[in-house]
Parts: sequence; C-alpha cells; structure tokens
Amino acid sequence: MPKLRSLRDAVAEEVEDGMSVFMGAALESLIPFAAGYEIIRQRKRGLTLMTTISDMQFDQLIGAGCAAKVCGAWVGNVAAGLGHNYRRAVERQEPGPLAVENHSNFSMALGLKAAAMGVPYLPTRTLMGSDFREEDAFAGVVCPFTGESLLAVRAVQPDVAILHVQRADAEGNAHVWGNLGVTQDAAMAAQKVVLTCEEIVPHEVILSDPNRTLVPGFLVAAVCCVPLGSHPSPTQGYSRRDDRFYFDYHAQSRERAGFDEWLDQWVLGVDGPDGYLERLGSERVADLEPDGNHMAAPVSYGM
Amino acid sequence: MPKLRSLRDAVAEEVEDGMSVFMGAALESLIPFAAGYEIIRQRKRGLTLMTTISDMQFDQLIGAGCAAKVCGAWVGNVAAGLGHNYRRAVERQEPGPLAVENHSNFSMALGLKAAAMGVPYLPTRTLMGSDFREEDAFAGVVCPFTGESLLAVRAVQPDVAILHVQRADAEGNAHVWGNLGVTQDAAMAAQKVVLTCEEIVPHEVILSDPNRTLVPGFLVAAVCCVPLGSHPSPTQGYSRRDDRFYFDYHAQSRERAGFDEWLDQWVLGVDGPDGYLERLGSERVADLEPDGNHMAAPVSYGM
Amino acid sequence: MVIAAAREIRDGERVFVGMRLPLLGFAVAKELHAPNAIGIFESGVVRDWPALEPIFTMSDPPNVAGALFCCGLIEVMSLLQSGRVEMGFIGGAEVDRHGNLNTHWVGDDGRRLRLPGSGGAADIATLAGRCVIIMNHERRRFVPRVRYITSPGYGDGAGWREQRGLAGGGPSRTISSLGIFSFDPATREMQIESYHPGVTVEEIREETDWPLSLAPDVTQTPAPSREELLAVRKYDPDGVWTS
Amino acid sequence: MVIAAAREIRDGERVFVGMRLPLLGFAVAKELHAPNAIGIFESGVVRDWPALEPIFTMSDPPNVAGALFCCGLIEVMSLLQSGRVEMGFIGGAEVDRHGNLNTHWVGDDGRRLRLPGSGGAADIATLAGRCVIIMNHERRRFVPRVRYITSPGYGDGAGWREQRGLAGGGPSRTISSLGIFSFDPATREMQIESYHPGVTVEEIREETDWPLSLAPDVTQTPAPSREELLAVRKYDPDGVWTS
Repeated sequence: MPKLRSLRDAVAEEVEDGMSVFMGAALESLIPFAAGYEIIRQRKRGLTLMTTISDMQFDQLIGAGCAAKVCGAWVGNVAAGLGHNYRRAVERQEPGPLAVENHSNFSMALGLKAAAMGVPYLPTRTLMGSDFREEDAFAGVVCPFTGESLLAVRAVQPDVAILHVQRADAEGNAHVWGNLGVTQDAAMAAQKVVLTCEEIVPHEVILSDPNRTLVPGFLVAAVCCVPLGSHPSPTQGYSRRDDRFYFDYHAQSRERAGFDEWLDQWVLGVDGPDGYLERLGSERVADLEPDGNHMAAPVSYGM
Repeated sequence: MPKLRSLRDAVAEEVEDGMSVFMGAALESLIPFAAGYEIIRQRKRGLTLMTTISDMQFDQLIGAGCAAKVCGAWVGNVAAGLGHNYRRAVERQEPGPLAVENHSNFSMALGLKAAAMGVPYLPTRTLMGSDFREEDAFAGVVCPFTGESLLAVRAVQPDVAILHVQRADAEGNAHVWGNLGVTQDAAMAAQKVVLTCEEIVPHEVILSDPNRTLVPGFLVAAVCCVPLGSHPSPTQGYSRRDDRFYFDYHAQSRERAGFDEWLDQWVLGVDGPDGYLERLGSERVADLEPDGNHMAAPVSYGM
Repeated sequence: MVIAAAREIRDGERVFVGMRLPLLGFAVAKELHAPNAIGIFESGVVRDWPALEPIFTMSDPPNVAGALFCCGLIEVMSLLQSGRVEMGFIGGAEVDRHGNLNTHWVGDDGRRLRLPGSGGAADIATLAGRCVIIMNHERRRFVPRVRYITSPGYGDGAGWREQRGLAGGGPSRTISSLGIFSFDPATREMQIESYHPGVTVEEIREETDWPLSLAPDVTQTPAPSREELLAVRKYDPDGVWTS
Repeated sequence: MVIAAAREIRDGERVFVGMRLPLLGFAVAKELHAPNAIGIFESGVVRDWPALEPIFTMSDPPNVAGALFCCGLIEVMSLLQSGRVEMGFIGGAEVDRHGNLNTHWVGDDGRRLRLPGSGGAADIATLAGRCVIIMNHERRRFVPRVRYITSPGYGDGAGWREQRGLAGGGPSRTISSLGIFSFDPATREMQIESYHPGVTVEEIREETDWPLSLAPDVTQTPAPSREELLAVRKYDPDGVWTS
C-alpha cells in the first residue's frame, strides 16, 4: 500500500473502531482537525482519544459519538471556555457514556516519552500533591540511589498518532517547526503515525535539513496532503489561527441541537477537505494567510 | 561579568581544579579541542572528565596531567586506535593515577537526561548483561506496573559542559546543527555551560529560527568566539575533519617523550587559538573548508 | 489584575506565563521593571520579549515567531522540574484557604459540573519556585476546602508540601478581582494583604466562603501608575483582556 | 569481510551500522540486494543512502549531509530500546564461544591492557533484534571465556539472556577474517558455518582457543561476485578498508 493516500483512504484503512488515537500533540497549534472531521464522517466508534490539551477537537469527536474514553490533561475550548459536548457526555452520558483518565501535560508527555524510549515507565517529581496521582496511570517509586519518593508514570502507547505538519515527502519523512509540544514523542510512542501536511515536497527537500525531520518515515503508515488541514488551529508559516471559528462553535454547540447543525454545516454535509475549504470561502481562506517576513536564517550542511 | 569572553578568560574563570567537565557531546564532531588546549595551558588539575566518546581529546588532557578521573563510554582515538596516554595512566599511573567509571553511550546519555529532567535516575533495558552494570552508577529497579526488572542509571550532573557550536549571540543563545549526540542533554544537565562557537551573530539571527536553538542563554555562563575551535574534529558547514592530525598524534604519542613534543608543538608553545591557526598554516586551514552546496531548504515562521 | 500580575514578576526571573491575563502581565512587566524576565510556555516556547501580536493561545504563531527557543513540552517541563523556573501563574475554578486549586469538578445546584482539567497547572503548582494564583473573586470560587485538588497549594496547611515531597515552593500570592492575598508563613493560610481601590475588606470577606484573616499592615493595593496603564494599552489596544 | 557483512543486511531492515567495515558493508548492501535498508548511527543520524564521501567516523560531515534524520543519541537508542532496529554490527578485542565481547581489558604477557570501552556496543548487543560480530581472527582474540563482558552475547549459554531480561535477540553470526560462524540454537555456542576461500577448517581451529564445532552443512563462503567487488570498489576506491 502506498503511504501517500487521500485522507479518506488513510482514515478508512488506518483508524479502526476501538483504537486509541493521539491528536493535538502541539497543543493549540497543528491540530489535525481535517482528520478529526474525516473520523466523524466515517462514523468511527469506541475510540480512546489521547492528548495533552485537545482544544475543541475532542469536543467535536465526543459530540459526534466517536469516543468511548478520553485520556488527557485538558478538554475544552481554549479561547472560549468549557467544552459543551464533553460536559454533556461526562455529566449526562449524552450522546453516550465517556470514561476519563486524567493526566497533566507533563505526565502525559512522560507517558509518551516512556513508550517512545521503550521503557514501561518514567519517574517524575510532578503531581506529588494532586488528587489525580491516585489514577491507575501513576504509582509511587523510590530512587535506588537517593531514597527519594517519586511518581512513576506508566508508558502511553497510542495505536495511532495523527499529526499535522508543514511538509512531508511521499515516504512520510516530514519537516515540522514552530510550536511542537509532544509532537515528536507522540510520533515515536505510537504503534503507527498518520500525517496530514500542508504540502508534499521532494525527498531532497527533507534531506537538505535532517535536524528538522520529525521522525524517519519508517514509523509513518500514511501521509495525506491536506492544505489548511489544521484549520481553525494555526500552522506556523502556513496559516493563522481562525479565532472566530472557535467562538462560533462554542456558541453553537451550547445546546445539542445547535451542535447537530454545526456538524451538518462543517462536517457531515461537506465533501472532504476540498469541500471544507469551499465552505470556508476564498475570502476567509485569504485572511488566514500568514505574513511571510519571518524566514529562518540560512544554514549550511556543507561537508 | 559579560558572557562574551576570550577563551582564556572563560576557562580561567569557569573551570576550576577538581571540577567535573563534560566534553565531546557530539561524539566525533564538534569536540571543543581549543578549550581542551586552554585547560592544558592553564594547568588545571584533578578534573573529572565526562563524555560519551571522547575521541583523542581526553587522551591529551590525561597525558597533560589535568585529569583525576574519567567517566564515559569510550576513550581512545577513533580513527587511529588506542589512546596511549589513557593506557599509560590506567596501567602505569603515568603521569598520575586515573580513576575510571565505565558507561555505555546510552547509559551516559540517560544519566545526563535524568539530570536535565531534574530526576535522580532513569530506567532502561540496556546493559542488563554487561559486567559494568555492577558499577555504582547503576542499580536494579522493578517497574511498578509490569513487574519487569530494569536498570536504573544515576543522574550525571557535570559542573560544567563545554560545547562547540556553529553560531551564538553574545548572550549565549546558540544554533547548532548536524550531528548532535548528547549536546542538548549535556547543556541542560550541567550546572553551567561554556560555549565556543564559529561565529558570534546578532540576537535576531537566533530568534529567526528558535527550533534550532540549543538551549536558552540563561543556562550559559560564557560564550567564546573560536573559529575552527573544534579542529581537528569537524563542524558541519564550517570545517572538515582533519584526519591526518589524528594519525600524526597517534604515532607521536606512542611514547611519552613524543607526546611531550607534541604538547609543546601544538599546545604549550602556542599563543591561544590564534597562534594555533597560525601553526596549522593557511594552506591546511584552506583544506578544511567545506564544500558549500548543502543549504537547508527555506523555512518561514510567518505568523 | 493584569498590573498586579506584572508586579509579581521580578527582573531576570524565568516565569511560566500561561495564557490570558498573565500573558499580558508578562508583557507589562517586561516593558517596565523586569526587562530581563524570560517567559516560558508549556507548549515548548521560551521568549525574551512578548508575543508580536495579541494572541488567544500560547501556541499562536505570533508567540512562536521571534522566540528564543522552541522545543518540546518535555524540555520546558524539565527546566521546571530541575528547579530553574522561579515563578509560574496558575488559576482554577475553585481555590481554598490553603491555596489549593480545582479545575476538574465543581458542584452546581447539587449537580457535578465537569471542568477541562489540569493542563500544565498541576505541574507548575507542584514544581515552580513559587506560584501566583489569579482568580475572579466570587464566594462560590473561594471555598474552605476544594472538592478535588488539581493544582496543590499548601494542602491542609504547614508542612503538608514538605511531607509529600513537593519540589516547588507553593503559592506566594493570590491575585483576585477584589484584592491581593498572601499566605501566613506559620499556618499557610490565605490572608488579605491588600484590597483593590474601591473595594473594602468587608466586601472581600463577603465574597469568601471562610473567615479570611488579615495580614499585618493590610493596605490598599497601589493604584495603577500612568506607566503601567500605558503599557497595558500598548499590549491590549482593543481591551480584549482589560476592558 | 565487507562483502560478508553486506550479505547479512536484509532489504528494508533498520541497521545500527557503526564504523569501519560495517559502514562499507551497508553501502554495498544498499547498492546490491538491500536498496531499502536504513542505516542508523548512534551519534544521532539515520540515513537512507550511504555517506557522500569516504569517512573515518560516523560523525563526519559526509555522513550527516543528506541524512534522513539528525537527532540526539537518546532518540536513536530509543528506537533500539523499543525494538525497532532489526540488526546491529559490533566488534571487540576478544570474543568467546558464546559470542560475548570484551572491549575493556585484556591480558598481554601477564599485564593488563586497557582498551577504549563500550561506546554504544554494549547497548546494541543488549537491545538489537540480532547482532553480527565482526572480528579479526587470532587465537588470542577467540578465547573460551572473555575476561570481562562489555557486550553480552549468550553469556554462559542457552537461557542466559532470557534469565537476565535482555531485550534483544543476541548474536546471529560472527564474521571473521577466516570464516563465518553461527550459534547452535540448543547450546548457543559458536560453530563454523563456512570458511573463506583459501582457508581450511583446521586453520580456523588453530586460531581459535577452544574446540570449535561445525555447523551442519559446513561449506566454503561463496566467493565475492563481480557485482559485489564493483560495489566495494565504488565505495572504497582507495582501498582504505579493503586493501
């Protein structure tokens, strides 16, 4: 199977009902919203959604009935407030029950790092006084050298990590820059990686700057060219944040009926990523264009 | 005290007798040889030299009588063979006794990473069958989740890490690229960092590409402009490896008398980094010039 | 509150800034009394000057362009865990008399209401040299004991942090919409340090669900200076955060 | 030995290459039967094609320019530790009948002689899917039991690795200057699989300090093909490694 696939094929073939799916690795930027919309359209069910801070993407997936569980540090709408679907699911089991495993940003990052490194846990000093240190993901350990009490964080190995990046080649070798969060840890921790990217570039572009490479392509199962695939979240150098989209969603999703309308308008009634851009309209897309006067200083790998 | 200083001042003021000094973080490239020569000229004593693979730098420091202990994974001359001074010190206490703490590359990296992260140890699966797992730096631990036996590596926190980088600003914010080894871990693990660099650049050059930054300047105590400061080891984009220098050193240092001559010729009888370049000669310096047709593809941080 | 937050940042300090008001407070402090302060963002960004445009989240492109260091979340949290971050701002839905914060669950008319969770706040509360809590002051938010500790303050009082091995120093102050509060060194209990101009101690006590004591020398919060107001306008020209 | 090393690399495998002969073996394998092999270097380099010029160390600029991925040592060792590296090459000053290697100390006329140490070899020996040992064949190097285990093989025989919790599979073959050796699956003892052209089993036994047994179907190592020789010449035109 070629790695370079349509988003529809990649989600159909790589995301299965019941899987654990890590998204939102760069916190509020590079969120693979387009992939989330595709997961909703394909009516995937029983997913364990994993994240640090999901911003409003998980609220959408929860409202659409795709999730059985959330494992993460924060679920809501960062600019606008609480996640209404998240609340409805946890408080009223609507549209279905939702289990929650609480992490902090750091503990989730350590869980991914443990899996990325191939060890079953990593020790930390964080969360020693938090009530959620009682969750199953944590256990007390003692340093064999100093005798200090520490917290062990259990390895977190998602079945698939879906990541949005700036550019990738057809083999899944990708360049990513700007705000990274746990992007590399998630890519190395997951059983497999699905990338969406702003552009597909020749292999030589990747090889020209190997320090910018996210992970080698042999960890990547699929790569999909989805310009503005992080909308409404930003992609450094490619797209600004569409703040209004978050506030509109927050207002519309306050009641279930409003959310259903939103879902029809932006996901179910839309024909894939191209249809989504059409619906956004050329003017709004143009507004997302970043200002381009922030080029990285040249670097030579001359030998 | 300003951070931007001459190499002489930086070594005089930041490296004290008896300190632990990490060098050779990028394995066989970016070795801060010029800083090592300055340590020899200033007759520092009783140092604990820390490294992954030191290549021949540690052999020089050991022969010059600067070291009381070596803590690392490999000491020798990578291209040419054994380190004669290392052997004389360990086997015959010449010029003085030398303690050795054995690591592997991975265990040393994990020790640094533990210190960088602020935890007293990290668990690993490596070295489970090696005889040096009995050293004090290692201890058995059991995973509280899976019950697996693992090895704990004790945190390694050098008093100072000396690192050679491509470019830095006057505040010690540096860009480094190419072969990195444990460069970032060493910088974050050490109590303080001393940088030598190929060029001092304006602050704005660093800010133009923050993903390329080694560590924020607040971890850096001193930065010294020392072009070819890694000679004879290479600096990607700035200098090739001077292979002949390694073979010549290996032949000359076979006997103690030959090493003393080498030391006079290249270190003690040389007036700092500028004098060293003079001794190398303009032709040899020109031969080290890299070929420049390997520019990184452009990257925009446009917002 | 923005100006009070700015005043908490000392020159040269490394500060976990977070979002919303502290972000603006960091910009104001840099402009006035703390030009060498460094802002750290848990998404993996370290800055030595404020974001280039007004932003809604720490991951927004103007907070990344022109940064000093972009790395992973692990790296900035490692700076925190290794004791190299002097201060961090945190908030929550509820705070209690010992400065514990809750952002997981609150009660609302007998019903449980699910909140977003910790994010990085629990990490900062556990590990930063000291923390500054920022909260809107309402009686239902200032409770005797939080229902759930997301971000630990002083637990149930003096000695609690030490006993549990918390590495950071705990909350140094709470800045609310009504006043500024310190923690009694003996009991680790929140106490009124100053009331904002136009607010009385009685009003503060009315909006607090436990009997708040007074710090010695309780006074009025100094009014914003002209320079402080100008700096706020500069970084929040549209009054998004300070209207 | 270079060609024998190349033959050990299967197409599509991730290989911890190391330096000297295996570096060249990787280039030859990529050229011939394993075009999709990936080379991993412990300094933090991952390549999908050989270095651009002949090199002496894995950190040399021609091994970095045009790489697929440059990262930290921790990242490539993490790939190894998490079981994603199928094979690694290792060597040493001494090897014993169970494939244990020593690069720390050897005896020389009753005196101890200090060697450089592990580098990354102990990590690869512990963690790689399988290892291939490359050694010059001399009696003082092929010993019944190494004095010190730097890079573990099968310890004292079958079950030893499993009992100690070693994650990797252990040595699959030894390539020496005289022949190729496998490990008996029942005893985990090294045995002659093939002798190089011009070498006899007796010569090999003479240069080995324990009674070496024979694998079933012991045979002569296939002579280098024309294609293999051409590929070696292409990547080592001056015969630095293969003269």
